[in-house]
Amino acid sequence: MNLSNEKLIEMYRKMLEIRYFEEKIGELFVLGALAYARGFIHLYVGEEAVAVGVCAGLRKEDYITSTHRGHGHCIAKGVQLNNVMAEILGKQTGCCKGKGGSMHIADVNVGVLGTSGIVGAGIPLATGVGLSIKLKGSEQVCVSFFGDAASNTGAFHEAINLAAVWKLPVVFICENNLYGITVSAAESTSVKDIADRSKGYGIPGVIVDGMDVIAVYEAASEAIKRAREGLGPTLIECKTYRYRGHSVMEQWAQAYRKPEEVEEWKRKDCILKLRTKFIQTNILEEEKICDIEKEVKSRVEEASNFALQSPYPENEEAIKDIYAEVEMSF
Amino acid sequence: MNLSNEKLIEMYRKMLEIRYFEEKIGELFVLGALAYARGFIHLYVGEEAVAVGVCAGLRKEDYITSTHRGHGHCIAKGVQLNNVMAEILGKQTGCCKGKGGSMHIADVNVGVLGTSGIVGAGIPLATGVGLSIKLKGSEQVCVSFFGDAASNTGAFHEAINLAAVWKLPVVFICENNLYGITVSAAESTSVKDIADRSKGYGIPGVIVDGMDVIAVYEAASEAIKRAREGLGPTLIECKTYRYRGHSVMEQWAQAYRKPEEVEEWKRKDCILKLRTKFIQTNILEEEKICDIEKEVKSRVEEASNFALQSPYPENEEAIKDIYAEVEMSF
Amino acid sequence: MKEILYRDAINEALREEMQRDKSIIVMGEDIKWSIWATKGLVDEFGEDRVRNTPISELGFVGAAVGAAMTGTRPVVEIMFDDLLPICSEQIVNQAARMRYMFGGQTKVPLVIRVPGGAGVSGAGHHSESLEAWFMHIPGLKVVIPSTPYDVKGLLKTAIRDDNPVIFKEHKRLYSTKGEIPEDDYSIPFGQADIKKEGKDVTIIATSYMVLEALSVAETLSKEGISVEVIDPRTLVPLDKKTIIDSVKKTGKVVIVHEACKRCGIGAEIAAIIAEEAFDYLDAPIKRVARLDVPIPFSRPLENCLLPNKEDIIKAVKELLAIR
Amino acid sequence: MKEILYRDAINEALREEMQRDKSIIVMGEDIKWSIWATKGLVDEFGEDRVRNTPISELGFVGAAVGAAMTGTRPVVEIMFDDLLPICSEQIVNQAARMRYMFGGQTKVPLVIRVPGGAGVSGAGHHSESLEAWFMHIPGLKVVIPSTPYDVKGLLKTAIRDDNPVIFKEHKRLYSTKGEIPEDDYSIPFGQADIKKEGKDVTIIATSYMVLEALSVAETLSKEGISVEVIDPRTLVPLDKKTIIDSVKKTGKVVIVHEACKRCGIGAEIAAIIAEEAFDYLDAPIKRVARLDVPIPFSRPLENCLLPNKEDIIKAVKELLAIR
Ligand SMILES: Cc1ncc(C[n+]2csc(CCOP(=O)(O)OP(=O)(O)O)c2C)c(N)n1
Ligand SMILES: Cc1ncc(C[n+]2csc(CCOP(=O)(O)OP(=O)(O)O)c2C)c(N)n1
Ligand SMILES: [Mg+2]
Ligand SMILES: [Mg+2]
Repeated sequence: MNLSNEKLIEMYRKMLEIRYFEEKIGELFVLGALAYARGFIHLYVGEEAVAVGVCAGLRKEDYITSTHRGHGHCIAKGVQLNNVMAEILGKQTGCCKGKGGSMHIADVNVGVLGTSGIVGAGIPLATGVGLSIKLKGSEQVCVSFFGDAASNTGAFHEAINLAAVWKLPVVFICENNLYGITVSAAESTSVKDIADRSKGYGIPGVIVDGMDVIAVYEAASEAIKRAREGLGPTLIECKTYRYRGHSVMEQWAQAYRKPEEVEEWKRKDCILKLRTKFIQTNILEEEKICDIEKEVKSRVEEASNFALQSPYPENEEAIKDIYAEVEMSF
Repeated sequence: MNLSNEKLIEMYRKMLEIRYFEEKIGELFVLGALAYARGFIHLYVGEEAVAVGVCAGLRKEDYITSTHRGHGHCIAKGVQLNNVMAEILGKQTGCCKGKGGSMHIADVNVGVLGTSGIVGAGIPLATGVGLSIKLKGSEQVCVSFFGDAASNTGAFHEAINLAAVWKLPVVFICENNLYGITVSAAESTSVKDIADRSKGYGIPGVIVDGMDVIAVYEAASEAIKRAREGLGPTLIECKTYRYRGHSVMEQWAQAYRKPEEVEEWKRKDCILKLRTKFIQTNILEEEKICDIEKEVKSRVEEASNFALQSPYPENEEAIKDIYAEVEMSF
Repeated sequence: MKEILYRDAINEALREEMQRDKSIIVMGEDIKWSIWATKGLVDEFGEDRVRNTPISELGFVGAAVGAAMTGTRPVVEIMFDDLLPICSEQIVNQAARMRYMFGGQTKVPLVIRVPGGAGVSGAGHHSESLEAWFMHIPGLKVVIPSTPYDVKGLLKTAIRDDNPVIFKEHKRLYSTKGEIPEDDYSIPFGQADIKKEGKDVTIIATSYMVLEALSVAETLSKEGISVEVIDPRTLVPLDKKTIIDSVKKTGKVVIVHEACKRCGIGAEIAAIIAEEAFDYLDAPIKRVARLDVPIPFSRPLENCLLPNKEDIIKAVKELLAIR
Repeated sequence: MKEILYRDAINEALREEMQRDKSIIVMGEDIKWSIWATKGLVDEFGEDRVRNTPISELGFVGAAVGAAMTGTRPVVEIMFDDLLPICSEQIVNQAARMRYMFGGQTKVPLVIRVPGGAGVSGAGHHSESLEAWFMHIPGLKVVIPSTPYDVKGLLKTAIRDDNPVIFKEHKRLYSTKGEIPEDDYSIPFGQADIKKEGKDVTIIATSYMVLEALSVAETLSKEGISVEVIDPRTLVPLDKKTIIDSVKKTGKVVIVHEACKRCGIGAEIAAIIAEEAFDYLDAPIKRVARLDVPIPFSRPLENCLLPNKEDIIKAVKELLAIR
């Protein structure tokens, strides 16, 4: 596929943004700066290639629905770092005014229809967004991200069947990181390749190396094209891995998986892979890469300062936004 | 497979019992004798080979969970005609004392764990029964019957995945009669052969002619054997057809399907097919068959009289059986 | 004015709103060829806007929420209350809370119509009334009309509302008749209707029980007992003022609904009165509701559990005997 | 007596019952390696009896019902209340009604443990308290213990009960401490506990709010106000007698719970009092509960919505100002 160097560098930058952003959150948690946030924060470290590879194929007006592990999706789709960080810290300047937190980040201006605290819940929403698109006759698509464990929910099954029957412009992206919290896919999921579940819906199923941003981009772009052309949904399974614990609470203790396993995956790191490619194919020299890395690091630092310095919302916010004003159109 | 003539004749008799029984219910409805029952009665006419073929492979101590269209399953598994009929009429002598009605017929003594008014709900129950069997270490199996449309429920997906992961002794029997009420499988189900959904669970999927009781018996017996041997669940799709409307309310008006379609399926009638075989292969002569038919007809007539003459339950029954007595075991 | 069946009044509301606003779609199980509330809509509006769904209540309600967030205005039919638990995750966690969780960025203009209720030999799986569940969930509106006039006017308001609305119909009301205006009209949420004025006792009733209450009021009027019958019509928002004004007048209240008594909507109404109109009460607040028992198939048994006219009369007379 | 954490008391109850009865199994998401209530059970009882499930709440609760019908006694963990809607179909339509629908042929000895509640920055999807939903459904029992002593004793009773029990724990109680006997004990359902005797006002509180009420009682005692604190402990069956006896004594009632006010369990308790103890009341019945608003993430906002000590004190003082 025709991936320009600029695009590749942009993708590298996004992956870095996510990586540094997530590491920053981890730091803040340890420092106690997330005192209010308790454990309900799930870092995306290791899986950056999936969000970035998929979103690189999307337009601003396209939509995504996300998960509890959604910071990366939001950043990749274009939400400002400042507002994501502030939201995670529960500040007034967060994209949801601090009401959502890590598990409910939305920014409708860039098509982010929300991270979610209910596993699987974003999948039917995406099907419905696809329905709106089809009814409007626009050229948009909606991508739904979800985990391997989410593929065992009834919501997954019902939503994909519906999208398939109605031939909706939706791309289902399963991030198979081998675990749902402490439960291994082998213990909970009856099929080795979740992409095989596509056979139950008569739609294409694709397996892709989720540690390779270019591979993800290519597979996603093809599915997105199919969707735009009215050919219906695709299920893409990205084989990936989270480096850290399930949530910030569980940074170190990971009795359910072996350190060697973690190390093995880290050797396939998506950022490292692209970095090496840059140098080997002379797309970017090491020094330039370091510049980018420094720049991104300071952007993240800035976001962190922005969030830390932002105020908490005023108390009256607590009882706002429950109902939309009734808009009588007669 | 070794199907003795006696067994074949027994299967013929069961199919007839169901056919006549259901036709009787249809008659009673038209006569107004089911005044209380309104429309919530769904006849099995046309699909007899499925219930009978499957249950012929089961033992008395095996279990089934059933559907809203469940009279046939109950009869095939060995519930007495009298008690099924009385239950459908809401009489004290029904197997559930009239509290269940057509959609909640159970007889635990013969392993019938209930017809059901919620489409798909019996499937997870069957998985759980399989779990009990596995924990006890007995040789039983549990069969779950459900319709084509039920295969679009989240319950289907979650229950089969669970049964597969835990390798439980369950056989999932999908009765694909092409419609869920007025909605065709094409309009609601994304895959042509529901058996293909097995691929999403790593279990065997089998397609069988549901109008051929012998074929059903053979496929089911193999799956039952697998289950008993601890090899886990199987999904069997029986291609079948209901001759009548979705419920007794909808006996005639069936705008959603063509009369020719109905006629075509009736030509494949399961009872007719076995009857012809009997005569052609000299298993039974026409006269003997007529004797059986007469005998079954009178058995059904008897059941109908029994039910009609039985009293309604006493009012005090209304507030019984809500909670089981607490059985403190210390 | 013209006479119309309850179910046809629903049909008219759907039809007129769909004519008015192209973003409205109707979806649910078996609605295309239905001979009830959605009759004929597919002929007029086509298959894009009138959609049969698979048996996937969680999935298609979720899809309706996603569609509602992005410019569509879905009116979903759920065949009966007993199916609401299946899709309640999407109703409760998503539709109801989304706007709030996202700091006001989204709206969810979604109507969920549910022709529920007992008294039709629906047995344990087709007889429920679960409005109390949804009244408990902030972010939803809950509507429960008892007459053709109310059902049409309130359904129009529900469809025009930018929030998720649980719209509780009743199977036993479908064939009841009533007058409605020839012209377009709608009924605002939050206005209870005094179905009959009276001064001795207030009966607050919902859905099919409004008819029973009115019939009781007529019976009792012959005995010289003047009953006021109030139908809240919408439970969220609830018109407390009309209720409390009536309590001020009569000092005696009977609340009647078909759903189970325990933690039913009558509990909330009674609690409001006991909290906010205590000083005007001169007798205990009575609730007449279904016994806390599942619904049996056999009609004689079902009849034992559902509230009826005699139960209401008994409650009224007990109150009048006091003092 | 020994001191124990709430969560360890749960663990002890599970462990002792599993030792006693081999048919008891424990299942849920991430329970095998849990460091909370199910800690270490897999080591003692093995993988057959301690089962991690897929994320399939409807499926595995349904499976638990099927298992319970056929000789197994499952204790299921649902991670928080917000997930109950996902599996409510199997709880409501199957577990609760099955015995009745089948004319008494089956029993469903199933416990569903739910460590729910707000106040932990769980935001819109991890903060709910839905006990009112299940109190509305006949066929279920509903238990909501506030102390280590109660949670152990009641969990044992729940496990030994032959009916489906919704067992509501609270995340914020997990790290609280209390005394329990060294020996085996259990607490019968339907017995409220008077956590503190008093004579001026009755506070009826559940779950974490019992702690708040007790703290309020202590504060107010310094001002010479004598508060009685009642913890119903089980909502179904509900010990009306203890509640009404207290009302007879004090004439004034404040009901406190963390769940939303509208149609919460406080509504039912208020309605019962207004119906059955009206003559003993000498002031309105107050409810102190969460505002009817979804739970926001930001802690300062969350604090605005949850009931707290000040709210309770205010309600008590308002009642005392009357007359
Ligand atoms: C419906 C539901 N069940 C359980 C949970 C608790 N929970 C949160 S994340 C999680 C695991 C999700 O695993 P997966 O979908 O593979 O995503 P991952 O965390 O691996 O990215 C669970 C069980 C939940 N939030 N929602
Ligand atoms: C969960 C649920 N949704 C909807 C209904 C209403 N309903 C009853 S039967 C039925 C169709 C079932 O079709 P299928 O599973 O194919 O079985 P069939 O009737 O064809 O035997 C529907 C939609 C229901 N009872 N339960
Ligand atoms: Mg995972
Ligand atoms: Mg069918």
